[in-house]
Amino acid sequence: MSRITINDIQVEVFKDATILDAAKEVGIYIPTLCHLDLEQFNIENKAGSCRICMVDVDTNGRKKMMPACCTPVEEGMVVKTNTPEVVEVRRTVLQLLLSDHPFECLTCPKSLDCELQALAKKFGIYEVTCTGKMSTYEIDHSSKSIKRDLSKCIMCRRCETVCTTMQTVGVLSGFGRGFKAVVAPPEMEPLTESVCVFCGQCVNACPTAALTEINYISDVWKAINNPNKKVIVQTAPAVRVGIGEEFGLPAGTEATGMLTAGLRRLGFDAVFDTNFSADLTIMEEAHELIERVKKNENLPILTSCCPGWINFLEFQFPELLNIPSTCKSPQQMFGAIAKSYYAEKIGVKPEDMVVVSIMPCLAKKYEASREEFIKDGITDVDYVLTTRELAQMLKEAGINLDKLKDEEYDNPLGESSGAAVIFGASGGVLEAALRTAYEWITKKTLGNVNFKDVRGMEGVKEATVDIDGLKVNVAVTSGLGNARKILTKIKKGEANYHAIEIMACPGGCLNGGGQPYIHGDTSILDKRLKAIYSIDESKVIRKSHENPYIKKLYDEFLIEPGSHKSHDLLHTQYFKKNK
Amino acid sequence: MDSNKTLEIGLPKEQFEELDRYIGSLKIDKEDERRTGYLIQVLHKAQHIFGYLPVGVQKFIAENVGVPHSDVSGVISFYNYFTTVPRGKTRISVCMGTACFVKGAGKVLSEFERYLKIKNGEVSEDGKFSIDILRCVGACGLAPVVIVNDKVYGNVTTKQVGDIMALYINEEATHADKK
Amino acid sequence: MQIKNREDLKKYRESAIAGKTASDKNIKLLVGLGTCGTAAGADMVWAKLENKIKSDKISGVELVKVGCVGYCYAEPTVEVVYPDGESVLLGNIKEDNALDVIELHVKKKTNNASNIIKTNIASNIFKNGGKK
Amino acid sequence: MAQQIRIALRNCGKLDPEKIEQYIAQSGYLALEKALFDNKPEDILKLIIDSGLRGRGGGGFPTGIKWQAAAKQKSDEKFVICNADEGDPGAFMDRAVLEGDPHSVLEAMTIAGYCIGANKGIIYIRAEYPLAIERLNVAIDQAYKMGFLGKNIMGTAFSFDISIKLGAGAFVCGEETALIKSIEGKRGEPIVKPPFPAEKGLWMKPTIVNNVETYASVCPIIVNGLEWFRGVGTEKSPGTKVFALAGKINNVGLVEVPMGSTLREVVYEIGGGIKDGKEFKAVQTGGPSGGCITKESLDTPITYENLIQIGSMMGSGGMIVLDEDDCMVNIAKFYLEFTLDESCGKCTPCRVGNTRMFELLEDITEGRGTQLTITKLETLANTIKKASLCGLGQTAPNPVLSTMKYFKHEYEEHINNKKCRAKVCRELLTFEIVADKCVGCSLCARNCPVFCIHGEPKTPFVIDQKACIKCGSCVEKCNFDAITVS
Repeated sequence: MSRITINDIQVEVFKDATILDAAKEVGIYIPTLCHLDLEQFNIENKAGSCRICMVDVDTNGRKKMMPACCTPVEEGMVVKTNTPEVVEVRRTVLQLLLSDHPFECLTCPKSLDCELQALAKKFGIYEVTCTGKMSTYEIDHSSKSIKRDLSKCIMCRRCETVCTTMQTVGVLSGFGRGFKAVVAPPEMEPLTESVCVFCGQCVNACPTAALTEINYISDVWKAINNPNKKVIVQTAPAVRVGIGEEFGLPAGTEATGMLTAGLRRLGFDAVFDTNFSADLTIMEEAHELIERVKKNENLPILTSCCPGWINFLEFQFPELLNIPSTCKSPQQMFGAIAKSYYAEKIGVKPEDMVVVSIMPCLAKKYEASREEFIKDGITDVDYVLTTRELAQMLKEAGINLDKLKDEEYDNPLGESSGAAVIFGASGGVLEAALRTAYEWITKKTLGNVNFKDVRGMEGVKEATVDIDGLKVNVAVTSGLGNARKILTKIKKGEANYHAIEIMACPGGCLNGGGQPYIHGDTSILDKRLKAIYSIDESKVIRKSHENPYIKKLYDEFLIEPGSHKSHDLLHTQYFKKNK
Repeated sequence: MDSNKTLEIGLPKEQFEELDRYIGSLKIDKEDERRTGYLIQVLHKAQHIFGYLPVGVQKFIAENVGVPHSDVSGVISFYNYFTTVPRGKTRISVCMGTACFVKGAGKVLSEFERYLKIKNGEVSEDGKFSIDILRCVGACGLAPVVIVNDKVYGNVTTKQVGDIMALYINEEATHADKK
Repeated sequence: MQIKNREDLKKYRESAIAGKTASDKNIKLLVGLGTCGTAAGADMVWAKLENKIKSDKISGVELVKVGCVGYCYAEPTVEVVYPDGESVLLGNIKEDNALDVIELHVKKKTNNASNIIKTNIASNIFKNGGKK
Repeated sequence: MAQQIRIALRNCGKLDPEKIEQYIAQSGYLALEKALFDNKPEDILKLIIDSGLRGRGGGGFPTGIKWQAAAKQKSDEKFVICNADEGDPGAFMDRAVLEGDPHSVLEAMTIAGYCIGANKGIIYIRAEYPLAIERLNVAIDQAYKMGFLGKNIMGTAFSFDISIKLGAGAFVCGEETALIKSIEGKRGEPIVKPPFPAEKGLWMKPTIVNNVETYASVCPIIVNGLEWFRGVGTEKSPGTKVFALAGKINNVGLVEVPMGSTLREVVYEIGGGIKDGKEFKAVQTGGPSGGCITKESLDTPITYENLIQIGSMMGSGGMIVLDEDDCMVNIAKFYLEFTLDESCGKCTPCRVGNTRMFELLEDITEGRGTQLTITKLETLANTIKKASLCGLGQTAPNPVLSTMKYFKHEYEEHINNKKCRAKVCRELLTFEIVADKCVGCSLCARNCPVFCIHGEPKTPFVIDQKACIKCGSCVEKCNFDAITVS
């Protein structure tokens, strides 16, 4: 432990704590910008590069200004955080950042969610006294998912840290130097030319609007207002535990009913649930798992719900293309069923149906556009909006989500089990699959459906499940950096698993690239996680194969898991992508 | 070695083979976290072989050293020594160290620019000449200094620029004749 | 040779010093062949001196390649070191006056040639010549 | 008459750098012998600490203290790095040492390794120094062959390897943490200290980084003892310092003088005074991190502390002599432009702040400056100094601050009178044809790129001031000295 004094207050902190940690301990606010501490995931961007957190430090008589976010405490240190000098330096640094930042706050997608803007407000900067040449770059909207506007980049390098250190995707790196330095894909080429998997973690990390999603709101408005189209919407599991935050509800508020009501107010013809197709996914995937385990081939089976991770596989581990489950993701399964089974049921031509997804994810936007998911010009899913975009639409339409009375999903694609909702958290897919696989293999009812070993935020979770004497080794990993470790093991033949769940985003979809911004506060994720499992707990039906509408779907249409029709509609394949 | 890649970017296969041999000789362990330590020397070698570092070469290096392409590109863009576009066959480098600067290197540079009708950092349209500036070659006693390819010219005045250029223009011409 | 112990080093040093003492009996021409010197044409000067010594079979003269002496303004430089330990540093030795080195400073010992640089280096670092 | 005392340059120009026997005949490897056979590492460490040797590369940090910090660390691996990335424009002493006496550096690095318990040495050298690299390679080969490097040096238990890493043109890599990043094959962006390299350096292992001249000064201390070393120089800055004299001085070159010598001795007695009988204006020391020293300070003894006190710094020892033809605002701008070019772009104050400062200086040199420009420059300089991440940024405003302090009148002339007394800042100049001298040959008019000189043949020509772009072609072409610049 070290004792230091901050603004005349004594504080005792752990030896490896920073001045910022110590200040937090005693409730002293020090502004930060480049600093990002994703404590849950052991990822910290503390480059000390923005210099907004400068404080006066006196270490045994040696006086110097130091960045609070990355200066370790030292016994006897005397820190001042608010001297006129410190304030002056911070103001000047802020002025400098603003002098190279476009003044587009009014029209900026991050307005009111921008950390730079918030600081300017906090420092009472009403005039930019410092002006000069500005960095201007072409906006990269080459992809379906992520928009890069480097003129808004403040070189905090958070995106680089999450892309390279956390996700090990390694697309974003510092490029050039001096005033011209930016964070960019190799040779400043568009993202589509890179190995970007569109997980969107960079977007979540960006304090400004240098990285945002590609926005499809106006397309969706157009579709809704087109009288010739039947426009239906599906909502991913994690959306319901995030959307409330956008309307001032406390983090972890379960907003399923309000969400459904809100979507109906927007004018969708039917409001469905991706959870339905999550149950469907389990039917197909559990079947596939059992087949493979029985034959003891092509193991471990890897989950395939997450398009970010599938992209990662296609770029980085082409030699493992044969092991993921061939199941399409719930989003795509939903679209495929909606435009066949459902369309037929209501007598609408598939080409007259528009499927909109509300996803916590940016890779889903890309996934919807994959060639394999377009048949005869008909796409499974037409538009993908993030949780954030949906909130925007609702606000635009004057719908106060938090004031709405709960409503139910429509049928037949709205009913779901508890097993489906947990898809939104890391470990959920595997747990759901185990619930079904167990009963199918043993033909017995599973007493305790909770597989708690695979829950939680840790990067890698392992468990061995005894299914009637068959020891099934499973692993759950989230975050592509963790995935890389496991995949490398598999590649080398060092892994002894039967099934592995992989999610690109640390913690799973509840921390997806399309969720409301948490600005580094990972405790919000814990609350979303809790909410997801409490929905599961509250459900009467907690196993996918017990979902009556799923049963009906097989009875009326698909026949059985793994059937020819299932394969046609619900399964896919993977391709090597060139680095 | 991926021969498609060489074809794709139209660089000679032999050059890739040479680079491949060099990287092979380093015996890089792709799982060693210190593998990045080889990157800069490999880039030096590659630039020596190819004359510049186009994307195809970058990707080849990324693959063979075991680092992301973004790291390779990020490093190249950081260091002045590396270039991703071909330089002129004859490279004129004007030293802009302080000693040269106070002795009129700026004027010498302008004169070269005027003479060749290209700016600092550019290559002439025919690809024959390029001009760039250097930050001190440590020959301050001879300031201002100009280096053409590897030859150092000291105490260069604006009036000598034409004479120096004449040497290389003639040389170019003789080479062309021989061909 | 590989030095495997202190004794080896001692022997080697003795032989190195002996070699030096022997070569000190020659008139040594130290040609500054650092980057600056070379850029100013010291390599030409070296070649010219070497040829001359060979062709005229001048004995007792030894050419030594050395690094930068620090008199950049007078590059290329040649320092003539006589067997008695005295030396003159000559500056601005170009191809055209390279042979003067032989004529004026090897064959004769001219002390007032125009290209002699007045040096101001304390001759021995082991003496206490510093300031306090 | 002031004399040079050569410690770091003791063998430069005296022996063939490619012949190890010549080095050995001149007390070469005697220090290593003494260290390995007669002393424990801690004895040598104590000697270096007591000698008071300070880093010759810039800040003047005590070398022994740095080594001690690394020696204290417990680690399976440590590194000794030689910083030969001499990036300071106008400094070339390291090149001279490496080209003229490479073994002195190898020997000292090996001793440093022995002191701190390291077995690996790396020389990080600029790719722009091909000859130095070649000679280092020769020297390293020889040292390995003879057993001064490698396993069990001279039969002792101590082993030490040295390899060379090439830089690739980035001034900021002279900063030790950036240099380490560069050796690791990364972008040379400095990182926040602490932790210092002595604790967590190359590959997170304890590492010392010293520059060439520092290493070149080590062996004589061990051979001759600390009394001898402390006998040269001053109490707080013992020993000598090599300076690279360049610019408007007669005897451009390298000089090594005792610390505490005055600038007057260096410039006038050793450097031979100002070229072409012009008037001395200032000496810029410390390169882009330093400042200028004026006539008034010519008799100040040169020590680390004194230079900082007068707003400059020792730096690596580049001394650029300026005369009446140099505009101090323009010189400040030159250095700032250098910093801009060489800034890594990592931290805000350096990346954006220096750009803004440069723009303000441009305003002044191009006639747009006001008093507010000066105020803004001061505010920015203050923040950049305090808030930049590394030494490059923290010292970047120095050339501006120092010229503003000592040559305020030049700034004011630029701002208030729109005049540049050195006639350097083009936008502030007026070109006029003196009617009496002009013979009306029309040569100037024909060479004017914007055709703004008019007149009838054989009568005096006139420059249209509004159209003139102040390129100076007319002055250069005129054979009759008929065009004045003011």
